[in-house]
Amino acid sequence: MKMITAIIKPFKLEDVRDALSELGLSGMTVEEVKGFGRQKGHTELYRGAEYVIDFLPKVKLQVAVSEEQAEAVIEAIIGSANTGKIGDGKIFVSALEQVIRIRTGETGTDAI
Amino acid sequence: MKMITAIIKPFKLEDVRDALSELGLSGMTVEEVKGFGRQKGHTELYRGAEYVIDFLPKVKLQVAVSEEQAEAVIEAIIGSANTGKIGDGKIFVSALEQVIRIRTGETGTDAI
Amino acid sequence: MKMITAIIKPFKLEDVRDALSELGLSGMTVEEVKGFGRQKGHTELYRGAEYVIDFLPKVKLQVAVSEEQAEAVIEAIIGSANTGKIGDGKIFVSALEQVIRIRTGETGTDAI
Amino acid sequence: MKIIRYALLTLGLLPGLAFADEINPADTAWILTATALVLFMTIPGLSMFYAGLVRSKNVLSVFMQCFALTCLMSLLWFAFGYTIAFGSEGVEQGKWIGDFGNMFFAGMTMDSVSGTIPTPLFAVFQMTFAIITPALIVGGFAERMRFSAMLTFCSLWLLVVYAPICHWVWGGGWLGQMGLQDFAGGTVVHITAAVAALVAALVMGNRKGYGTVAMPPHNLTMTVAGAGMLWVGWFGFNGGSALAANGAAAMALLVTHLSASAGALSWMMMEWIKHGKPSVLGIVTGMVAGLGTITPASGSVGPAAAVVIGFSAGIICYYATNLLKQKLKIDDSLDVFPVHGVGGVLGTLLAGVFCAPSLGIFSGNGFSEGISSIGGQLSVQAIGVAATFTYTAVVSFILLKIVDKVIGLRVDEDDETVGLDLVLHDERGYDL
Amino acid sequence: MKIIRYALLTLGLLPGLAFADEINPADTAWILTATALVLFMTIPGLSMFYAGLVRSKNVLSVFMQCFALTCLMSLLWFAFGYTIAFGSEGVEQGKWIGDFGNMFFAGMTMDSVSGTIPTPLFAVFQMTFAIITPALIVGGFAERMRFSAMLTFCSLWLLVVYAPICHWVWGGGWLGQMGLQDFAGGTVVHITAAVAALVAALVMGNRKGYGTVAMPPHNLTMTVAGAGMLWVGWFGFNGGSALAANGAAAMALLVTHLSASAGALSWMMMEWIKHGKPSVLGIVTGMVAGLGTITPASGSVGPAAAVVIGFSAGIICYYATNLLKQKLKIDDSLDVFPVHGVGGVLGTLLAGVFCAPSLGIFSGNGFSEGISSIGGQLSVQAIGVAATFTYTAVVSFILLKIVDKVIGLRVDEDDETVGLDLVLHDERGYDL
Amino acid sequence: MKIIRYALLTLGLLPGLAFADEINPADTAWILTATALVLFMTIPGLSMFYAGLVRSKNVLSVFMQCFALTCLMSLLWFAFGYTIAFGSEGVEQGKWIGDFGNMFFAGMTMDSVSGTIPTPLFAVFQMTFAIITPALIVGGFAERMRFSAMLTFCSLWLLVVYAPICHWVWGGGWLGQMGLQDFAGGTVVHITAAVAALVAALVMGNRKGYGTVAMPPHNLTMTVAGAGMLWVGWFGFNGGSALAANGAAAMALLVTHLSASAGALSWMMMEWIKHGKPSVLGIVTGMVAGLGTITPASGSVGPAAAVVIGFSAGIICYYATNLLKQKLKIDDSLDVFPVHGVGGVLGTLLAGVFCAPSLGIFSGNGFSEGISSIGGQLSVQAIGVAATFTYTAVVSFILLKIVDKVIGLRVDEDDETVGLDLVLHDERGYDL
Ligand SMILES: Nc1ncnc2c1ncn2[C@@H]1O[C@H](COP(=O)(O)OP(=O)(O)O)[C@@H](O)[C@H]1O
Ligand SMILES: Nc1ncnc2c1ncn2[C@@H]1O[C@H](COP(=O)(O)OP(=O)(O)O)[C@@H](O)[C@H]1O
Ligand SMILES: Nc1ncnc2c1ncn2[C@@H]1O[C@H](COP(=O)(O)OP(=O)(O)O)[C@@H](O)[C@H]1O
Repeated sequence: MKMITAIIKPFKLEDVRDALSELGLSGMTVEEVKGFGRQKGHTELYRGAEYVIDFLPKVKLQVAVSEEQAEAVIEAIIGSANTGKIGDGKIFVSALEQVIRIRTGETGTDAI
Repeated sequence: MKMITAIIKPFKLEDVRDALSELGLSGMTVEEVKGFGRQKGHTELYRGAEYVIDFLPKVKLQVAVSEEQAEAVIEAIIGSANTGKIGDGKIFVSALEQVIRIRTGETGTDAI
Repeated sequence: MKMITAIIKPFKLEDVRDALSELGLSGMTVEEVKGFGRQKGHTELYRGAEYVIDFLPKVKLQVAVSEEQAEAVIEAIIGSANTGKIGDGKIFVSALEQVIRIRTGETGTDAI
Repeated sequence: MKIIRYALLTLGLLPGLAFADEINPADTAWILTATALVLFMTIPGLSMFYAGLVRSKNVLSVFMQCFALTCLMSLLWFAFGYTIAFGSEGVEQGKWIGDFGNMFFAGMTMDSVSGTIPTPLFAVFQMTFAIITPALIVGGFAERMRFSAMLTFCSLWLLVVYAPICHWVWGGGWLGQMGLQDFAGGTVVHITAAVAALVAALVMGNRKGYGTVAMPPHNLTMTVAGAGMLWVGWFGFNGGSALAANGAAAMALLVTHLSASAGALSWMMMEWIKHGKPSVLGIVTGMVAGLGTITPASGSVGPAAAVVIGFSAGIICYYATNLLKQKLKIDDSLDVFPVHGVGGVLGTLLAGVFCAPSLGIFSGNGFSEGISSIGGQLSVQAIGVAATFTYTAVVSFILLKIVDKVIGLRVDEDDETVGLDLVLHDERGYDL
Repeated sequence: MKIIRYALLTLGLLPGLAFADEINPADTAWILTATALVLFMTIPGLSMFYAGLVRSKNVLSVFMQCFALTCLMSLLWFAFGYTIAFGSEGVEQGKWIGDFGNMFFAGMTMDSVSGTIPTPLFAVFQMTFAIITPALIVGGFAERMRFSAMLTFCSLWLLVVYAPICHWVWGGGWLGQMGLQDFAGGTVVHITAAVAALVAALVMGNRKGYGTVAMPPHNLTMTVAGAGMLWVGWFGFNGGSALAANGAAAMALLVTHLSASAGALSWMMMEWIKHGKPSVLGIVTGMVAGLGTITPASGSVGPAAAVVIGFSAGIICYYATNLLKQKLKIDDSLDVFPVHGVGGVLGTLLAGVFCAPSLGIFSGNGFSEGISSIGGQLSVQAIGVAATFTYTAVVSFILLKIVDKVIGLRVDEDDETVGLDLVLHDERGYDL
Repeated sequence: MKIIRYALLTLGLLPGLAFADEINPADTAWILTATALVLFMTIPGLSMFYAGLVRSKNVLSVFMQCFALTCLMSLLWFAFGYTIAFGSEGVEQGKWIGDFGNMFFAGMTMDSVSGTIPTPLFAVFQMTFAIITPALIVGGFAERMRFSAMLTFCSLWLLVVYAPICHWVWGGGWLGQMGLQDFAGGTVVHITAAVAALVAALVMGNRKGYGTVAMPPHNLTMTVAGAGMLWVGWFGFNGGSALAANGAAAMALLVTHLSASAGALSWMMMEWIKHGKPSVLGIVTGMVAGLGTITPASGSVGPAAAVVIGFSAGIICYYATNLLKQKLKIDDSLDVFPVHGVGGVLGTLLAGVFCAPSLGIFSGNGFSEGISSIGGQLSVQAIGVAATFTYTAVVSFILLKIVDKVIGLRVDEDDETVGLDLVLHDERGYDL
């Protein structure tokens, strides 16, 4: 199994979720994170004190999938999160050794 | 070493922590996340505008453990986070190549 | 490729970021987390009700790097996040099978 | 007292001609307080009420709009607005606008008297009304309007919509002369603001994603705190409109309170019946409906009628809100029109009913001079509603179109996505 | 003035018989303001104070309870409460309850006079007291009560507990006649509310997890902002209870302020000594203790006595809070009883001491008519405390049991875990 | 009236000698209200304004400082402060400090009269000024001062800086006698607080990381809500300083409002020009500048002059803030000096110009007795500024050094990193 982690623009979350639903994937876990990268931040001014804020609000989305689904999920995320502008984010793929559903104790792809 | 990541119901955090303490594990890292899954969300109504909120507040808990501890930790989490109702969450297990304690530079299981 | 995850003290974030910048790394993702560990928490008192708060605010920082960079990045984090006091945090290293830049579809180290 | 007040207006005496050359210190004490209360309604009251309802990324933009309007409308009122609305002492006031003798408060000293209070006090009390009215409009175009366009539109609007209508009703103009009962601003304040908000919502179009993306309030605790402040401040708004510390002020305060309570509860009841659960946002919205609706009637009616007025306000504004949002799909973002507009119309009409002196426990304080039946009074009230509604709609539309051409009303799409706080003000509301 | 007031009460003159047929505009101006201030205490004051203390998932439920009570108690006061408490003009008032001549404010017009102010003003001023008293109870059953049960219980409670006791003390009833000095509501407001809260906490049981799970306040900034509003509003509560703009009002305001200050500091001092650090929640709680305690005494005592009263309030209520929480483990969730109840008892008794005219710098405004010693006054005060305490405890218990049977007082366990905001109101407080 | 007031002060009549033995109920009504409004400025107003500006980890420490000061300054004012500033009735007041006859308000009863209001009311109204002045200083040393050191310093400061200067200007002392026009506290309040804040910032040093680490406000919604409360409360501050409900109070309220508006807009304009965008924090800071600056002048000038004063305040304080922060790199953390100090100086001087009776539309209420030219008045104003500035600077410096030696002014570095809320108070502001 794979854990697919995507860092995306917050307002794209709905679109990505819809795209994943179409693949029949309804489970995922989402966090609010701050991203640093090539995309420029912004300036804030408070009574003459200027701060350059480099971090940008991003959403981190994690989906555990079976090997077979991985490719399709990645495609779906790219397709739905892409705006063509810098800062669209990244997808990280790593191996998952085990998945367990707490309620039932099911393991492996059954637990996803 | 393994990284054990559990998505649980927020009000179960205390129980899980206690269960892990009993195993002699005191270190862990916790985040507030939003979960999408089979468990139904709720409806919110604001002046005639009804929103279905699918995401649910969950807690994500990460514990780095040695190979030997992994099984016991997983059992402990299942035992303490289980309510038998949908939405109890998942446990994800992945490999950890290295752990380092920043303060001392210790590595491997010593650093956990 | 490696995913390097560091749990550090919040007020060290700036220093760590600077240290990574010096290595030519500008991308990273940051989250606010709560840490439990050896470092003691604090007591809060509300009208005679005393609560021991064990968790401590920490920052979790994730950087995807190529194999070659990994060592230097770890060194840089240790160097900049270290205060010598308990609770300085940990670094976790795990394998990354794939990285994709959403905007361009680039993969591998090109995508970092 | 209300009758005295209408009489004064009819005679063009207030404040055109001071009918007393001595102030009453007790009336002065109360209107000093009432002025503070009405300012309190806008900042922080209304600004918190509104700001809690938008998304977190636009929270400061709403505060900024309310705050900047408070300042700018004050200076415009000082410069031109007041004299357009009320003219100057000793000058016979015309039907349409006041004379220009009080530009920059030129004719006003510490010793000037209007009615029984110092003229500077009358001017600043009225100034707080000239502040909150444009601030109410903010709800119609929230989360998408350019700040500069907002300032420009509201400035023009104050001078060509609010000030003249204020003259018509309270400054000795034609509606007041006709006997329109609008004690504290059902037409002058609520209808004008709400119609402008609706027109603005239509001209500007819906927020990006409206109807598909969830846009829940980001901080209802702020909204409900602001709602409490509005209620408290409204005592100054309606009670102060008696311009004296007397039985009329007391009764205005009492009926205001009862109508707010009834409106809140009837809206809550509607939600409980229709949706199964009552909500905080519902109850406070019903409160505003109850308050807006009693406003024109607060000098005309008694306590039992106030409960009826409030109760019907909660129900009717509830339906109006659902209609606008679910059927017409108009993004009057913070529901200014269905609450203040529908409430203002309803209240102005009901004032014409419940002012009647012979309705038993529902009796009020009597018809305007020269009017002797509910029908007669109602037709005057209807004319007042129709005139202010139509005039505001037409002129607001024209102003918006002009400002759109010259400056552009909306921020661009990407900026709307990022949020107005960062884009327009380089600030964020929260960094907790 | 206080003496005049007690005299009036004793004679059953207020407002049963208007003793003047003309209002005093200055008194009217001040009571108009005081009414706004007392409403301000409940919304937003108390609701913010309380809401900040609960967990984030229940924040709106607290606001909702305070807000809905504000509305519902107002209408009930209008319909029945006022006439139960104060009856109607020209009718000799009985010992136990008022006559029913003022149901739906039937006998009240703009020109009615009570004392030196318009009757509608007296009625709405008293209405704000009838609002805040039930709202105070909310602290006892926070985070677990069903909304419908809450509305039902408080409605019954207003009519069968609050209104009669109000009559006993202020409406010409037996306690007032006996010479009880309770200027602004130590018995009528604080003891009744606090005893009801304690009984509710006992009948309903502790919150799930109480004592094992941490339940820290979710937003102390909200609580301390609300505390400031309470302090400011209390000037209207105590100062307005003079029902006139005179030296008595001024002195009431001054002693109120001093007692609040002293209570806050002595509670802070206790924490500093016992725990090593002073806390924000501690200082504001001490302030409330100081305010609640001076309330009955605010028409009786002078400034130096007020400092003593406030100071002892902070210390005694501090110990009472710890006792209830740590020893008795009663989940009076927001500490209504140890602060308001203990404070109300303490203040009512101390009023009997410090009203004495011959205590040097600690002298007060004198004993009630027919009483000539501290002992004599104290025994009247003790009777007042005992009577209101016992009556409230018994009747509240019965009402709660009835409501529990008919509707059910508590939400179920799972709902308590999820939180009342979502479960009862389909809303969330924050979406930052 | 202002003239009457200055005359009274000059003659040492206020309140040293009561010139009337009967209170005016209307004046009493207004000053009761004004007292509530001024307290409202500090809690919750100023405390929210300030607390929103610090970092989340220090939010409660700021609330705690403002709240504890409110309480402690009140008791000190009661014990010694009032009598140092105003002395006691029937005693000729000296040039430097009042007589000690009113320690613990010993000579004060419900029937005492000062001017046309009850003495207890005058005392508590002035008490609210003695509260807010030290509370303003909090902005200078925010986020790093020890709580105990703060209490000690401010207590000493109230008695040896504020109370004497208050006597000089308002209590019958030398500056008042000389004819200084300071209606509501440009020198007494704003200059003293701001100079103390600047000295404290210099003595204590900058916050750790100042200039390198970003320290943005953690909650601007709180700040802007507090700003609205400050504005509203300021009506009581300046309007109440007339000590009567009359034309002078009305005019003071009006000019206060106009200056706030103008100051807010001119600061906004500066940001728009210099930075390209106007900010919420900018507009509210300009408002405070406008309010602080009009304060001394609010009894002296007319509406047109008020607009000029406010407008220049916004611009000059804007530049002063940038100078202090960017060039001098002084960490007067919440900008007390450049806003209140510069504004206080500016306003006190401009009062000397715009009080002139012959400036056409910019005319004011006349020079002080015995002065007949702008030059003459200006030199008195300049002496007032110089004297209060210098005296405050020197004595504050000495006090701070003493407190630093005895207690230590700053928390240690690690504690500053963790934040004062946890370290000093064992609490957190938010747990959302
Ligand atoms: N090496 C990295 N490790 C972890 N996260 C990264 C890394 N580089 C970028 N990110 C995340 O991806 C986001 C987008 O990256 P950015 O360089 O701004 O644009 P792009 O995705 O178009 O390359 C960042 O805000 C950050 O959250
Ligand atoms: N495929 C997945 N990848 C990542 N997280 C998941 C996935 N499926 C579920 N989750 C997380 O687990 C939580 C519980 O899942 P859900 O389907 O609601 O119930 P259950 O755990 O009983 O199967 C979700 O809220 C989500 O946070
Ligand atoms: N086994 C673990 N798994 C995951 N995170 C851990 C683990 N142990 C510690 N941590 C994280 O590291 C932080 C610091 O750990 P702690 O034991 O306090 O000090 P130190 O880093 O000096 O060993 C903790 O607050 C927690 O966030």
